[in-house]
Amino acid sequence: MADREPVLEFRGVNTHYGPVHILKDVDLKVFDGEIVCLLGGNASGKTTTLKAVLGMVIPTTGDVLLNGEVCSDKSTSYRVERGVTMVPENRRLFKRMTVKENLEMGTYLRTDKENLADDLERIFELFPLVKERLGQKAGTLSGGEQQMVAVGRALMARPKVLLMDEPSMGLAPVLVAQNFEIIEQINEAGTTVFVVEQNASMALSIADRGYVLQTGQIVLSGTAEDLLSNPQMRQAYLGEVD
Amino acid sequence: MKLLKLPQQRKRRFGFVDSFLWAVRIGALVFVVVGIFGIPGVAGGPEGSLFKTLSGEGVSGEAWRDLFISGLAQGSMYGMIALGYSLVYGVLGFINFAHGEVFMSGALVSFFAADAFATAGIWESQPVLALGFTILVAMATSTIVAVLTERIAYRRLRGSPRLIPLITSIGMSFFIRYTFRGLFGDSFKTYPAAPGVLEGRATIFGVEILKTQLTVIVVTAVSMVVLYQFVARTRMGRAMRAIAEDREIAALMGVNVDRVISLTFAVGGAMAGIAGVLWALLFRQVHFLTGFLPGIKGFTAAVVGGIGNMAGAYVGGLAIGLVESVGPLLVLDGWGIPAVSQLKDVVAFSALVLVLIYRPTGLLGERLSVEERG
Amino acid sequence: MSKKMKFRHLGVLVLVFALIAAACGDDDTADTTTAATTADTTADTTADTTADTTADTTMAPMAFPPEAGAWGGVLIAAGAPVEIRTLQAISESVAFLGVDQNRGTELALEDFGDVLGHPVNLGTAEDDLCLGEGGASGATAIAAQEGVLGVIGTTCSGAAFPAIPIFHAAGIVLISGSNTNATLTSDFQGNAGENWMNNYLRTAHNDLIQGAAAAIFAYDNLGLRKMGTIHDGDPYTSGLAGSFGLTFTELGGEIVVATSVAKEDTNMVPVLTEIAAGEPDGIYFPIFQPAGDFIVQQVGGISGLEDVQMYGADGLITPDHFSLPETEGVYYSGPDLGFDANAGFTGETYTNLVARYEAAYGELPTAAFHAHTYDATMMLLFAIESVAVEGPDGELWVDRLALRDFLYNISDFAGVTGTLTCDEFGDCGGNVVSVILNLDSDDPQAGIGNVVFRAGKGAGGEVVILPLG
Amino acid sequence: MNPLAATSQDSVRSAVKVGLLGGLGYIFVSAVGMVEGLGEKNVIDPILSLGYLMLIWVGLWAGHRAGAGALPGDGVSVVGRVWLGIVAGVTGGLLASAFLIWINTFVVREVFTNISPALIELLNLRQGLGTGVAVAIGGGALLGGAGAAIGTLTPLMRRALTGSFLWVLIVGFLEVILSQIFREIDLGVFLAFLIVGVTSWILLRNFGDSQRVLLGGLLAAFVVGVLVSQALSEVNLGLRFIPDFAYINRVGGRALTLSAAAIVFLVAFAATVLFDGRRRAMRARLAALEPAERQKWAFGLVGVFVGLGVFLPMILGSVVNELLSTTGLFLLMGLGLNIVIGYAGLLDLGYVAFFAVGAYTMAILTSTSTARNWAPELSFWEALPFVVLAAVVAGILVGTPVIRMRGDYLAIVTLGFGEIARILFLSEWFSGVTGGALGVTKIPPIELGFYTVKGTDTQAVLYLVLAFVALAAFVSYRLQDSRIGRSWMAMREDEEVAETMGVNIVKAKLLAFVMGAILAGVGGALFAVKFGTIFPASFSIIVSITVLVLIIVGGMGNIPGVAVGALVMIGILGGSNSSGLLREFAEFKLLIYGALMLYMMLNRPEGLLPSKRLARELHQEEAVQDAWLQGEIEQGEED
Amino acid sequence: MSLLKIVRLHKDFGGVIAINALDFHVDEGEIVSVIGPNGAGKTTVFNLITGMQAPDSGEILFEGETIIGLTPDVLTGRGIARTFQNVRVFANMTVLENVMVAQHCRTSKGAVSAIFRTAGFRREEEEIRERAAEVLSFFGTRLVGYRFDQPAFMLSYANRRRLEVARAIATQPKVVLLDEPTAGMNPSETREMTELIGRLRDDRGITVVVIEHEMKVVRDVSDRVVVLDHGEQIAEGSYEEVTSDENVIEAYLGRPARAH
Repeated sequence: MADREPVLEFRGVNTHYGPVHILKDVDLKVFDGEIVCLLGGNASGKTTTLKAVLGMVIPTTGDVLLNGEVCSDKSTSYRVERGVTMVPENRRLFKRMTVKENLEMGTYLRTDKENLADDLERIFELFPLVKERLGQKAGTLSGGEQQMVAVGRALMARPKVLLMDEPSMGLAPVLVAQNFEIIEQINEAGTTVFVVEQNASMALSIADRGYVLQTGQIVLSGTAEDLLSNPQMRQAYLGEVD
Repeated sequence: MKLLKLPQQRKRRFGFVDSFLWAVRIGALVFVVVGIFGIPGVAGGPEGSLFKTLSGEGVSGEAWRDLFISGLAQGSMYGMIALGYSLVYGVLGFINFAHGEVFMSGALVSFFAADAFATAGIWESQPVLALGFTILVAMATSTIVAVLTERIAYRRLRGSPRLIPLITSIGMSFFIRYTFRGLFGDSFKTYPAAPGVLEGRATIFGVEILKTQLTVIVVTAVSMVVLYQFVARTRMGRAMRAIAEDREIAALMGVNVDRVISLTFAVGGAMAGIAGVLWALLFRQVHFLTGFLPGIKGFTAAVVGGIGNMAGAYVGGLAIGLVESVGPLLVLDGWGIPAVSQLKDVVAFSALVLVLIYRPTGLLGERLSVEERG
Repeated sequence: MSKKMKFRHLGVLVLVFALIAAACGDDDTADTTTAATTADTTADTTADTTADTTADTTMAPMAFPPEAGAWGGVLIAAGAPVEIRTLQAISESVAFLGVDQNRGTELALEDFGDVLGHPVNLGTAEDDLCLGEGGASGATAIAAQEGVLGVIGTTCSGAAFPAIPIFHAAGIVLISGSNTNATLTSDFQGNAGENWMNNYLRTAHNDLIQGAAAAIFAYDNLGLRKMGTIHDGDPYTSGLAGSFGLTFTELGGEIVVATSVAKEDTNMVPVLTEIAAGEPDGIYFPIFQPAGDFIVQQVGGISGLEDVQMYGADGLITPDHFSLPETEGVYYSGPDLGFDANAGFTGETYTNLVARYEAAYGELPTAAFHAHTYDATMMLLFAIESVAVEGPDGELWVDRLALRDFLYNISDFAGVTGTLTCDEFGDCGGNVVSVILNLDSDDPQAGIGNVVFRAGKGAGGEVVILPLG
Repeated sequence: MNPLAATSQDSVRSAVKVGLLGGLGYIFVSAVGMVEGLGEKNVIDPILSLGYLMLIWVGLWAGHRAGAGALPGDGVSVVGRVWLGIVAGVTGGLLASAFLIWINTFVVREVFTNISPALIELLNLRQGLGTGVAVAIGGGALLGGAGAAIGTLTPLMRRALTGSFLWVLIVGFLEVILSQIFREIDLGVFLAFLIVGVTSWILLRNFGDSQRVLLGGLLAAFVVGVLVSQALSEVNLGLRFIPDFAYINRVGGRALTLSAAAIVFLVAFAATVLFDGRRRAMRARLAALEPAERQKWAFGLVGVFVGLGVFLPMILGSVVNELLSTTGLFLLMGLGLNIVIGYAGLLDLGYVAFFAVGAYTMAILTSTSTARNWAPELSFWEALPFVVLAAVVAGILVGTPVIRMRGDYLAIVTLGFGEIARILFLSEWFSGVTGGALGVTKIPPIELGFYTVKGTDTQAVLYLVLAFVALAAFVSYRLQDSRIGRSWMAMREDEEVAETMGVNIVKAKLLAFVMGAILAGVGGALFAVKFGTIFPASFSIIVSITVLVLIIVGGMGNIPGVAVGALVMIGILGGSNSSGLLREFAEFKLLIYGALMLYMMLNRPEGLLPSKRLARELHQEEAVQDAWLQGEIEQGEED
Repeated sequence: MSLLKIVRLHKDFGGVIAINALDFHVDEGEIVSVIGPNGAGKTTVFNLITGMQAPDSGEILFEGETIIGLTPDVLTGRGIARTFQNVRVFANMTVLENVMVAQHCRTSKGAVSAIFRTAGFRREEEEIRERAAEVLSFFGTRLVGYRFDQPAFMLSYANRRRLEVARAIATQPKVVLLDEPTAGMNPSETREMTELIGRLRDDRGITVVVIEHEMKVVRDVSDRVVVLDHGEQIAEGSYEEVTSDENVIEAYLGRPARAH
């Protein structure tokens, strides 16, 4: 694996929030085609990590690399243009816009307008339901449908890396399951996925590899199997009492 | 039936507030109806303005027409100003009280262009060119003032509690107003009279309209349509709407939030600039206080129409313009109230209160930014 | 004395320090400022003398200064200035009125020159804000200053109400060139106005005269029978429209609509339509700019008002307004301004005064009342000079009550606005009202001078028509 | 050696930027007319006029900023910083020169009215363009350097220097007031001050623990003070030689003499240097006290201040008293609005309506004018209950329709109500009752039985206003810290949740409106009596805004904050309808107002004297950081 | 008798049906869980019960009386309290104040007694304070001591949830509605909260209705489970009954393997 270039890489990233040291020497790599999950409890630094990937937080030291390019102090739109995009927690669609407009927002920075129709088709293949709802205001969709549009919107940007923020947060079990299925599907279609999740067992069930973040530090990392069988992991994050 | 249902109004047991509001609603309705039609058969009571017109002693039919049209013209300009409030409110969620001054700045600075044209004789010989250029000057000035305002003051305040940008905008309003007073003096700047082609009346669909008023109505309507298309159809327009809904997610889509917010201010400013020249065309006098009252009325219009809603701003503007033009004579005069024109702001603000009592989110409904939804 | 000496020594010491400080600044600054004003010489002398003479007064043994009257008196040291102040509306929308009057005062000072060898100091101009609040705080600030003998102001009657008692308590006379509210003096029937106090005088006319005279002109001369009136919510315009209406009705005419606009209004179509409904022959609109401008500009577009006679008042008698083409054929009532040929106390003619005004301030007079204020100032200075008692060492002693009494007894005082005689309630102005007609908007000054009617106060307070010119 | 060599390019660049800003500042104050408008008022005769002061200020500021802008990593020396200041000054000077050349070459007065020949003369120092340019650049360099140099001093020296300079300006500026105070101060008040001061000092030192002794002693001292002040009120202390020495009387206004200026400067400087350590030690000692102990001290100090404060109006003179009573009226409104906005979170922009209702009710019921013979001629005290009643009714009338409206809707609707009220008071329609545009005159003074408080008696009015302010502050305090205050707060935070916690929103909101209306109404009643006449023009929308601004600038939700806000915005700057201490700035008052508001909101949004709560709210992030550092938040991240 | 009974309740938002002919009841002393997919109308039911929204038709009975049209504050007085899905503590008020406010409807002293600080007022304030402290101590040491005077925004996420529950308890309710009380909590915090919900009933005798997605919590606390989908009740019964219901698996649980 070492000879492969990671699409997303953190090299000794430290971030500060005022005087507070949040991320502490975080190193992580996400390779092309993988599903990697970042696990951690509340306030472990997960959100900050995502913000650092997207350029909403600039590391005080260390570098964030996208496709091998150092992007530490680049703007969000610069990074989005280079293939990073996120499905936010709680979907957060533009509720007053139609589904179509929502999907179009995903292509905001793209210049290859001629391929848009194809991409739209691809989304419809993935989520046939979305096609039926195209002219409807996003706010009127059900929770499951909204989730599809949110993912579709992200995919319209043709991301190299798709960030998923807490895909299981506050969702019914059936939707959680659906969400993770979608992630697998997308991944199979060739997109690298970086999942940030509190629900460790769920995330590890689909991921190739995982990192565990605790108070800003990576405390564990490894393949999904290794992590699932790690006793420390089982107790702290999988909620097993013994 | 459905129409009668008050949106988002909770159905409650009939409490004090409900009885009060119903009393206001019914009272207002009775007041308006009696003011217009009078109480037939009751001698000595209110006569009713319409009745007076029919009996030939009140306001003549032509006068009603004039009132209506001048209200429309006035309202069009309120609408243009309201748009600036509405756009900013939609995107940033606060009342930009300095918007009235943005309007004033365009009107005031473009005076110097108009004056120069008039002195050079171009105002008469090439009215379209001169007027167009004057409007450009006004738009440029207002746009610059609006964008600078955002850059200097509001950008640093994003995300602070709502009272802070509000007070900042009041401060900004004072600052701009008195800076302009300092720079250009406090005298009234008298615009050259509308060029010859715009003198007198034109007949549209059999209705005689002063050409200046017609110009105002047409120019605003066209501007509004163009702007609406811009926001509805273009990529930038979509970005604006996206930011209005959820700034963070819009940024995530690659939208440059700062630039689009600047653009929003610019658009609002440009519209205010156009309104400034139109205002000067109609009323011909501008000075540093010109922005104050139209600013407040513009904001009122934005709320009446449904704040954050572009079409609402325009509709609200027309409504306020009409109400304050026609309202006093139509409703109050019928009651035999003296000096009704003095009360036109009372009528306008009462209309605002009534609209909000009947429809708490304005005529066309509000479109709030993400902060609002809380 | 020794204490003072100590201070002197210290003073010398710190002067050295201060000079160093000054040197650090720019030499030019210091030099030019002092060179340009003659103040430095006076300043130096007063610095030396003020302290001494004050010390003298406390120990003064004999006839000078004389015993003070009930209101006290003011001792002015040799070379020290005579203190008078102004309290006018100099900010916001009515600034054009107050600033105009302050200029009148400045010109009067220039013409009068020193009072018995003492310069006259105006101090900081106070702002009456055209409100009671401004009048009160300005009056308080002035009354707190030592030795102020008289005040020229206020611009607005509303500001005068609370200001007068404050000045009264301090024994200061207040002379206004533009208050016209009737209750400040009298009703001309021998009854004191409600708000009259005996330290107040004015050179402006009384509302009662203008309203009545304007109505007589409208009824008799113009033959108007049905009038609409418009005021703008200002006490002045409201009072004027009211008294116009009163007389007009008495004469047999009818006020079909008495209405009002707001000062900030721009769209006058509704108000004009309201008036049009009454089908008047004429509209009396004694209001200010810009509302007055909007009215004349928009009246042409109102059906039913095409032939109506427009009739404004002094608030609009400005070159700005008169240069609007729409004002051609409009009449304006106001204080008599036909005093071009009049010569004031010092012999200065009004024509000359206007020329100097324009030269000094870069524009023509922005309002009509500078002349009245010029006269008011002149009257005050003359009175001070008349009642002042000169001391042995060049001091002056002015008894406040004597000053007041002198002013109240002034008669046949030559002013640029005419001959001034103060009545027992402080009305000093000629109370001559004129009506002018603007014929040519290209020559506003000619319009302002085009008097078509003059009226004044008769012996019994009634209006008497005066010959033109 | 180039002293700039040690500085990075960034520092130089930022110095140039600051310099350009300074240049713009020069152009701005010149073009809006401040330099010329204030040019006549000399602060120190004959070297310093206010107009030049504005320019000097700009230069010092730019230099200071440029010097302070040196990057910390640069290790910039004092000389380096001064050089940066000079760079900024010269840059600004160059920009200013460009402006000078422009206005000297072209006549721009047609457009820019304040760029008058007189201004050009002033800027050129009456010596022609060459001098103007030279002075702009040279002076810029000098001031820039000086500004930066000030920044390199020790904090104490810096404070002493700027503070002393400020004192000179203040003493120069307050010529009228200080002269009056020195002239009129009588022996009685002086002794009373002395008695209360000395007694309380002794008491606090020796009996700080015993509240009873402290209170008794203070009271006794106070009573003695009052007796002495009354007994000796006619005996002048004879201090008039001080203003006679300090100020020079010249045509155009009195100004501080050079020697007096130097004395003030030296005294202030020496005082700062000598007493700074002691003051800090005192503060440290106070801070180190136990809370209970500190409370006792606070209690004692409050007693002393109240005791001394009671004698203050006897000393301050009519001008300050007048200013303070106007301030007090606005403070009354501020306290009321503070309840409505600060506690209950209801953004009311039409607050002046209640003030007007109070003023008109009082005026109509008491006026002795013959114009309103139909109305009763009650006394102030008889009319006061009706004022309160009218305010309550008005509060309910305005409050009820807006109960269900949110923030900004509330703002515009209340603003509308404010305008409606003013226009109705002004209207012909109601002119029979309200007098229309002619207002109400002849409102009689207040009879206290033993004394008549006339509007012209500034001292008595001030005492009366202060009494009402104290009452209002007391009521506010009590309400804030009660079940009702808490329900308001909850409502302000989250209306819906407050309702589900059992708060009756209708009642809570109406109560807030009504309390606010009562305070404003009483303020209005005092206003009517103080001026004796009222006109609708006094109740314009700008008054509402002024009150809102003063509570926000002062510190919303905090009663002392509101008081400070009122002092600064009304007392010192002057409100929309009143002049403040800085009368010379009257023409630029609102410009300064605007600039100050901008500055405050951008840099200190919580106000001058914020409530803890508001400060926390506005600096939540910092508080959370602190909490994190102290381990208060367990795993602690902001999400 | 049912403490809370909902009969044929209906609510739509501009044509979108949120609650459709919903029937369910809660008996005194029960802990009832309400589960269902997102957008199924669970929170709407809470809003309707607490008077924050009004139903279009149907009936809600509390202790046998209709409560339709009553305002939330009145209902709080009757004994219905709730928490919110997206934690709505009064962020700028202190922990203690948050809980003190909640006793608003259990106290009565008005403005006049507050201004004059009457004896009755002081006594009542003291009681409010004591009760607040008592309620906060329900969470062990997590919300007591120095935290009393800390603004709520300084609390961690889990503590804010706890404070919300404390605030609800402080209204002295008969029934408390908890909206996703464990959302965003880690496993150990979730366990603690689960235990707490049990104690609410056992120690304090409060009936509890809880909306929850975490099936482990549902399993551990519920006496009865109600399942909603598209505003309708699709199943009701014990945890075991419900989780084996085909409709529930289809609409909510998905593949059984996913539900732990």
